[in-house]
Amino acid sequence: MPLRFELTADPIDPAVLRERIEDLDCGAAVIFEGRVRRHNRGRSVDHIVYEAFASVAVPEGLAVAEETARLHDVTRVLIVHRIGKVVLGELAVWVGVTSIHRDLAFQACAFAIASLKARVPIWKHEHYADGGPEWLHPLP
Amino acid sequence: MPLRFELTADPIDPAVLRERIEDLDCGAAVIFEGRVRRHNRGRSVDHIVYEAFASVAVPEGLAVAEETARLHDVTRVLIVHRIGKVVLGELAVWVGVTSIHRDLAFQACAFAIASLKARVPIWKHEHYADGGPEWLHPLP
Amino acid sequence: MIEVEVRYFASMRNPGGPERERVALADADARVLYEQLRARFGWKFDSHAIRLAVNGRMVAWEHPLAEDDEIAFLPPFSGG
Amino acid sequence: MIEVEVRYFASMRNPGGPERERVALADADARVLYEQLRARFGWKFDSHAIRLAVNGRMVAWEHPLAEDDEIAFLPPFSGG
Repeated sequence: MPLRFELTADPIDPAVLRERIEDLDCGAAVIFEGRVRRHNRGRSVDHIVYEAFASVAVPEGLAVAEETARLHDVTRVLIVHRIGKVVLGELAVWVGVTSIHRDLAFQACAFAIASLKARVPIWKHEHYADGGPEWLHPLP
Repeated sequence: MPLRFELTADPIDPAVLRERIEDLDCGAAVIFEGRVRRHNRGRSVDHIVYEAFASVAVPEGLAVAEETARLHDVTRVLIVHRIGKVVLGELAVWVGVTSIHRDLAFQACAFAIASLKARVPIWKHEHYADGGPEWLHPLP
Repeated sequence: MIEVEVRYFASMRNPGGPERERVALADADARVLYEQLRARFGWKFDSHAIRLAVNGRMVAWEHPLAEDDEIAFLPPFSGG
Repeated sequence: MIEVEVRYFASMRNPGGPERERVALADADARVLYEQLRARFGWKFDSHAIRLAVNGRMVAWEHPLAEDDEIAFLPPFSGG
């Protein structure tokens, strides 16, 4: 079953990724795009640098894709996370799933991104228009 | 607020549509793609012809977009539905929303497509590899 | 006696039949008109499953009909 | 006495400091190692907030350490 997790230092191209989750047997695809936004926690964001512990993040990310498929009856799961410098408006993460059932596709996609945030070792180094950068370490 | 509903006789281009819901203030976008699939209710589908009662469907579809934004705190809602002949693998409908909050974006997108199905006068004329076409009229 | 224009959609349009036609009715009541056409075309849907549109707006069945109104009886939707 | 390699990530890597270094420890216990490094670097996180990875796999804190293991203490994630 096509279940994938990838880290990329290049800009994420959603047009290419959505083709990779095409499945003629499935009527429903749900896609989540996480984008770098202009403000976070009241501060003006210039860019973000994402750091990953790749040797752990890649198998953990794949485990997220596999668990998503097993729990939610979807046929394709593709998760791509950007690393390195990501500027305003660019995609930090792209998650796409396909299913025969619309509701399952929504549930699966929401599960995949929540699970990625919880268990894949990636960190956000937020750089601001004013003042020095900060690492974000939200407590669970 | 950019809330839109459109009917189109041309193929839906998701790469163009996702750019129309970009919002630098929003970190989350959720997209639903409804695709023509190979089988439905045990039969082999060749293509679908969608018919809309346009003079009612357009204002109803816009009302869906507006209600989605009002109920779910999203900043962009774009819904595009294909009419006419749509072949296997092509998109029948595309729904995209953006929000500051990931969970709200998922809820809003799921609400929008469910609401569209319930209240926008569009009908599916399914054409099969074997035998004559059928209009689908699922009872609520 | 008034005359209205009726539009036909999806399975409620006879294959090869007109998309719209003018219909005369004695009683300006949408339910009466629906049952009259249902008998004529053999529509399978009870009126409870049908949405009524008058002049491009969905309205309640109680909506009174007037001369030259555009009437549409909408069977269950299957968009999306 | 064993020697392990410790990798540092995100806020737990001193700005300008090394990404990895070899550390000698008397007790092959990840919690002891964590507290030793925490005292040295002033890490703010209690070990409860930290995930332990040994040789590229996330493991429980009870996982025994061995010579040349690659150890990483992972602060709360913020991907996505």
